[in-house]
Amino acid sequence: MPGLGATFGRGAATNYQQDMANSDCILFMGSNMAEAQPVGFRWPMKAKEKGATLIHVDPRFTRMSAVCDVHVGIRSGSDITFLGGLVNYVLTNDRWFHEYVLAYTNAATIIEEGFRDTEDLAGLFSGFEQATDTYNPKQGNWGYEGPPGDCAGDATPPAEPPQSGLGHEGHGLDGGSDPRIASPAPLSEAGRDPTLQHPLCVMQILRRHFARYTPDIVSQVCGCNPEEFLRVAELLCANSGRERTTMIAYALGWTQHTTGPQIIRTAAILQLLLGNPGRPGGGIMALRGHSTIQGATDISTLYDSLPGYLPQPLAGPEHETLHSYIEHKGQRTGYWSNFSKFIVSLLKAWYGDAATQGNDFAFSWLPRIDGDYSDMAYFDRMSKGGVKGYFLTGQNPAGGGPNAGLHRAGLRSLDWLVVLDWFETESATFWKNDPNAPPPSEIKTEVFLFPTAAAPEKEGSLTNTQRLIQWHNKSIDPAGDRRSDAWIIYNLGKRLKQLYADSTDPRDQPLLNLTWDYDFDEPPRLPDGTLSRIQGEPDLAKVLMEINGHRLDEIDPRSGKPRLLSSFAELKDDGTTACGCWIYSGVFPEPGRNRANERTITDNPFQPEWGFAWPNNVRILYNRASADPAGRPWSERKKLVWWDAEKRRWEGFDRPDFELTKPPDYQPPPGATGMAAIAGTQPFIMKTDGVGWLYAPSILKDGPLPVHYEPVESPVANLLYPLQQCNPTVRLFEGPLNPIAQAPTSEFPVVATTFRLTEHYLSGAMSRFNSWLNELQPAMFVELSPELAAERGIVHGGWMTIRTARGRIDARAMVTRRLKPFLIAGRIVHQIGLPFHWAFAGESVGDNANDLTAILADPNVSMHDCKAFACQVEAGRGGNSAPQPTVTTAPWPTLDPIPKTPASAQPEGRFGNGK
Amino acid sequence: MQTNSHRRGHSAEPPPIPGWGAGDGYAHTTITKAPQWHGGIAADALLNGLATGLFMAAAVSELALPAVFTSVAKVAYPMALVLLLVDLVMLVFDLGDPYRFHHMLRVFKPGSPMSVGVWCLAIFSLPLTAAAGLSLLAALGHDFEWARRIAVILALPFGFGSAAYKGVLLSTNSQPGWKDARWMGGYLTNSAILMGCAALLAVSAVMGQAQAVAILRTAVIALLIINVIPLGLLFANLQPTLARLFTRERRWRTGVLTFIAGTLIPLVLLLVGDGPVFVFAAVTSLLLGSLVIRFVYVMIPHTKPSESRAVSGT
Amino acid sequence: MGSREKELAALPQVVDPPPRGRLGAWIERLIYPFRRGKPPEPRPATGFFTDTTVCIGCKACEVACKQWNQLPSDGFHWTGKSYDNTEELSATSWRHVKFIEQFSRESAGQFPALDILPGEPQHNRWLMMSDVCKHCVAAPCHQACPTGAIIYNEFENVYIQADICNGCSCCVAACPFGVITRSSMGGHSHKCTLCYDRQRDGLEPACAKACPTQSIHFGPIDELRELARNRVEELHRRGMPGAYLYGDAATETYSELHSFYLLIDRPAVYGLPDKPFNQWLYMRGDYGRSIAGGLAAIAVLLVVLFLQRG
Amino acid sequence: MFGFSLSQKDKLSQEPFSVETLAKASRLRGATVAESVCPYCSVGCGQLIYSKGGALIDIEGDPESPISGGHLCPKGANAFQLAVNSHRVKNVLYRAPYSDHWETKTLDWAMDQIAQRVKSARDADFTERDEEGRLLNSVRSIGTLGGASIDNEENYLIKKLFCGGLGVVSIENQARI
Repeated sequence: MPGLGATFGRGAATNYQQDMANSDCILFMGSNMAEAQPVGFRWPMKAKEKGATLIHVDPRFTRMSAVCDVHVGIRSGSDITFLGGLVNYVLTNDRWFHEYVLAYTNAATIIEEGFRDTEDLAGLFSGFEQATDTYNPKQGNWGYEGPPGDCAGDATPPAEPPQSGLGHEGHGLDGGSDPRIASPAPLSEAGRDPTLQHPLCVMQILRRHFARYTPDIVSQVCGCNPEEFLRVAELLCANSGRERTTMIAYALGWTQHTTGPQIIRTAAILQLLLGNPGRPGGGIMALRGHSTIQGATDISTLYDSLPGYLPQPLAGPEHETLHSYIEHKGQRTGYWSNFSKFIVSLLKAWYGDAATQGNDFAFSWLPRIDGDYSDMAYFDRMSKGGVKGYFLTGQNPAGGGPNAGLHRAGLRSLDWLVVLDWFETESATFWKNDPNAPPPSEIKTEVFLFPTAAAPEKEGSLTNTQRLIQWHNKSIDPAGDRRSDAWIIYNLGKRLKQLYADSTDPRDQPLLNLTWDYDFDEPPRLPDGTLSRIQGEPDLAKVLMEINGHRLDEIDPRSGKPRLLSSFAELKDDGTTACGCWIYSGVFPEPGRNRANERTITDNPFQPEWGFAWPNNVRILYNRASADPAGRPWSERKKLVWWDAEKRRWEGFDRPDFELTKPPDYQPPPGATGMAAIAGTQPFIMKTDGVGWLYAPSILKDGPLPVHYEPVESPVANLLYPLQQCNPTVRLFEGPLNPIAQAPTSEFPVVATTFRLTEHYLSGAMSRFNSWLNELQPAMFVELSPELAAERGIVHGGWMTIRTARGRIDARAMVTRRLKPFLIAGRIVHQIGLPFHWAFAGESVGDNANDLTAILADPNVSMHDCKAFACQVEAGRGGNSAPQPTVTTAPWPTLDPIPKTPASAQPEGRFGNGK
Repeated sequence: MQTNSHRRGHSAEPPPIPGWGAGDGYAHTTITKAPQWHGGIAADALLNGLATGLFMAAAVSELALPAVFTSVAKVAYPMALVLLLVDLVMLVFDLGDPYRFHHMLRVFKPGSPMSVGVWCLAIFSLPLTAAAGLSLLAALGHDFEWARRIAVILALPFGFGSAAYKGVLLSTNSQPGWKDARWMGGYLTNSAILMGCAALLAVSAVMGQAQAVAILRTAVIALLIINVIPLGLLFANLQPTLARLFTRERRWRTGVLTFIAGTLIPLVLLLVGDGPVFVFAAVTSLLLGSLVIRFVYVMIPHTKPSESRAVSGT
Repeated sequence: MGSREKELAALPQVVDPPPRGRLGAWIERLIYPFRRGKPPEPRPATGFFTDTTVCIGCKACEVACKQWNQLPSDGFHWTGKSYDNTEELSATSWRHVKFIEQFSRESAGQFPALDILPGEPQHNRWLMMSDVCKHCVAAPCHQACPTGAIIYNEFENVYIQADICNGCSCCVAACPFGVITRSSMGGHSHKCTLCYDRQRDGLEPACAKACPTQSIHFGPIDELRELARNRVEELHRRGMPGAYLYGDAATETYSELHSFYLLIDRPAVYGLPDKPFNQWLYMRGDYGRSIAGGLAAIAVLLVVLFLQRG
Repeated sequence: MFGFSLSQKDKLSQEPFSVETLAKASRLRGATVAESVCPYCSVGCGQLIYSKGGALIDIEGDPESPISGGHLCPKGANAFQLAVNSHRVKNVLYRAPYSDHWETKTLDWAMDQIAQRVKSARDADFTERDEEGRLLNSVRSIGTLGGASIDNEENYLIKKLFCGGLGVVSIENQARI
């Protein structure tokens, strides 16, 4: 999330799962790790064994709360208040890590005159433009005081947000993608006040900004009581400092809010103040939902970002030419000063010889963004009939999309739809199985359902939640016409190239010149030595090599092909290097050495030879901060990397995330650029000023500091800023299919949140066709407190109806004390929890929680808010036509005897089989 | 039979389920699993007793008073054999996999009442068959009296064992009620002899063996009274479980009716007269009562405790 | 190729003899139960130790068990009993994760108690426990089995030989923990095999291997007991006085279990008998009463016979 | 004879082992094993995939993985049923406009059809510059949405073909959702 990017430089988990075992205290918030990532949760359990304290702050008492030491229930959507309260506690009680904060954050930096905080403007920052509901940081004087950075002084009209260069979990490319945002000057040049007394220095702004978040207000907004809050605050402070570290772990309970990035920002600020980032058992653990969410954002199948978090060029003069694009997107200082190398190498990787100095490396061939093409915006467009064709590659919006009803309406209004999937999911059968849709005879959409290969039937790499790239090998051939997604995309590309073969139209040149040769050199074999039966499968190792990058001007004698890059340090911007995704450089450093597929166990606890973590196989980001400014570990107990005075280089258990030979006492000369501008005491090398940002002068579109706004749909008024109910920059998608109950109403007085069950996966496409999982959680249900149940006459186990502005669903009532009413500003507010796994296709079907949710987008990454919305509940069924299973249950995966295996070794559970 | 049959498919309109938040979790759920033995086993228990009882009654009587009982015994043995075969067939088809009935003979396990029973029955059936066959031969005029005597003597201990194991099988286990039924064995074996004598009495009556009838009538009356003792003790064993499972009314009704049918009526009838009609009525009533007792007993673990106690409210 | 898992692939797999003719198969069927070889050499006794205090109720053990043994799904039935939709151990569910919600009524609508220090348990608890066959050292099911289908294998695990069982259900009636049932598919009794086939090849049982938080420990029973007792002391030190072991040692009425548990509430709450009792302690007496009842009747008969002797 | 003690030690070989029991062994012997990664969540647990004669026979955790140490969650443990599943589609299914049923089609036909669809949509809607004269070179009438469980290389190919090759702008992923 940009929340992390804006603060630390990279929008990725700072630490890795195994490191959680080294924490002295872990705060889980917006995460239900034990249920969503059970195997990852073994590391926190190890920490607990060693005496660490596990804290769970969550609206629901979950299976994780059950094993945590402390559980504090707070109302969904009040996270910033709780965290803000912690920040305030740390500041007012002087519990912050002075040396760390002074050296490694921008606490001392002075902000421009004229900046106005939400304190001064009743919930708005300076620079708000009513007309567009967006901020103009330039007008708002968000920047650092002192000479502005290179990219300043841009005065193009506000483009339609968001063109965040961040992707969902992107790098914090300073200067963001909003051309109006100035990139701050290096710290060396910006004004500083090491005494932290200057009224406009970040520390003072911070103190003023968070002064409101008192334990009392926290209690009133969150619904926990002050003692609970203070206990958490005390635990965090007591477990931070030189000797101890605290980690904060979050997941979609934070991201799926209209203030998601800002929630994460608040946590990041808290961690910087406590001095935890970059240290063992510290930092912020972002827990992703899926096997390669991280990879999908790194490689970026996101409309606004090219591989490696390079922003997709925008429509308009500033991105018309490569030069001006680099001018606007690149940076003068910090690691992003290498921007030109990344983009040129990408263009070379895509267009090969057709990309030359002469034609700007074919930069003009890249499509420009002239609006919001994010998933929700596009489906909104689709539902209004603006889209012809669509590809779904293993995605199920008809079941899992926010406001799934709108998503289905979108699919119904397509001309054609291509679905690549294993099962007949909701998105493949919306035209016949949707109980609340018009009959097929009224649905025009042409649907192609391609059966795809399962994981064991194909190879490729996945990037897990800790940026670790792991290769999975192919085990058997897929049966029938099943093919890997790669096969379908690759051969589609080949066919299209044929169709356009004789075109001379310039518009077709990108396709015709696209490098597209991934055929196997010799026919591929399966692990058992037999030849694969599949023809035309692309060699994904070649794709990974392209992603890793080559030196085009050198031939590797071993392969007779251009030499592979050993790291992105080798990249050039003169067209002599090609690289598909610069941050992945080093994953395939030499022929036949796929580091993602390396599985060597060493005695190094970081296991650096198991898979490859970007960047440069670093396992704990910004680990320079694990040593004090002089380069000595803060403490023996928390030793990670240090400056070795003899060897004159950085040493450590982990690979230092820093220039290996830059001494701690290095000070940049005036006017230094690139990495030379980063001092030896500045761990956050992706930042222009090399330090962690307590105050974010750029990147985020809804303010340099986090502010508590209520969710767009909330039964509660904003107690902190009564004049500003919800995020002023939030984007709504008006339309009959997406009504929003904005103002607090009595019509929808109950807070609803969605959640995940261990036994199911997302919309259920990968779990509701599986009888072994279905029997464990066979039906849609809703969790609610006995108090709410009594109030509405709802019976445990009986049916209940849940209504929102979008629609109504029926579900079984799970009346449990694991949910409790909250006392919000003197009045009781009820909350319910809805698992979002069910829909109308599969062995186990049920009403869909996502038929209740809305599409509305946070301004930074177009993220919806499925974690806090308003609803009404009643006893009994609402009379929906209940969906029926679309397939009959298969108790056994198969009853075929295991080949080449005697009866004595056949599975015991296939009763009567072979006996 | 299907272990989880009640859990198949989707329930459209679910019944309200009592909350699960009371904190005592599974404290009110029945832990053990019922063996799914139903009416078949009750009937089997009756047939087993009748067959072995009839044989033993005949054997004991013949050996003690050959002059009076030989002719009756010669009819009783084949009858016992038929009853036993019917019983064995029932046992086999009560198995989950009848084609594996012979696996029972794979081992002999004194610790397993079923194993003991099966072996007793198996061995018992051989001399019994011989005795029955020789009895029929005798009817055809080829009488090998000494041989039949030997067969009968050989069969006696195993016949007794076949009768004695059943109650132990039904009390040496963890089923609610059964596990407390210390006197089940005592009752079953006792009532086996009772039923046997009763059956023999009926046979004698049909054959018009006045002396045999006279003797057996006295014996049956005595046994009817004696049998009340193990029955009473068994009932005492079961009382707590029955109280948990059934309402007071139902317990009384069943109890009284079975006592009347199984003990009083036969007693009265036999005291009143000794004509075949009386005897038959008495024997039928006795068997009926005995069957009901066995049926109730077998059903105990298969009966759900009354809901109000089984669940806990939120 | 480090792990045992990978080494196995290299080992040879024996192959069944070619199928016989119809008659041959029929004869084989008759004599099969009587074929017997030399039992393997005893190995160190193995078992499970389930530490319920670290169970997160994920049910990985249930699925891992069904996957390895290829057990069928039991059908879908939402019970509303917390997250427990498996409900019971059976011929088709050899692992069963139980959920017990314990929330103080005082906390209704208000705030939970606060006098808890880190490390201390929540006042509000959600107990979870993965249940399985107890592999009793003196197992009633083993006692009851008339076919010898239920054996103690070389690991001293209680194992049902599915090729021998003929479905008499005596074991079902005998088990005081309600572990075994007879399947309608095949008609035989089934239960946890403690992954006998995996142990034979030096692998740990599927459930123990899968368990993410290592709530399920597998190993030599002596080591497990030591581990468990240390764990209990540790918990007592951390202010969990309620923690104790269930089934680690024999009682006067029941043998020790080779699958034992660390619990923090009374056994009944977890659906375990508070005081398990082995009925075979009664068997001798039951036979006695049975024989006495019979002899008494015969005695009466004899008396009558002699009295009536003309 | 009917003696019984709660701690009998002579258990073994009390009853005979059956032929099958004596031969008992795991089905993994002689299988082909491949190192893999769980396709579900983001933890990235190592999995070992066993096959025999081209059929999957078992999927379980890779004990060597420093990520998971051989452990799996219920979904990971279910990976076998996810792949070996009678509900999986085996051939290309095609639904004509306004039709109420699937038709089974050949892979080649379907590939050809979608290539045509993409071409005609692109040819019709490709825009070099918008009315303001800003450079676009984009196609806005078709898009892609990927799941976050498909491989990095597949994501790369999608982005490269659709963005770099065809000029499609709406290329999205679960990552946003």
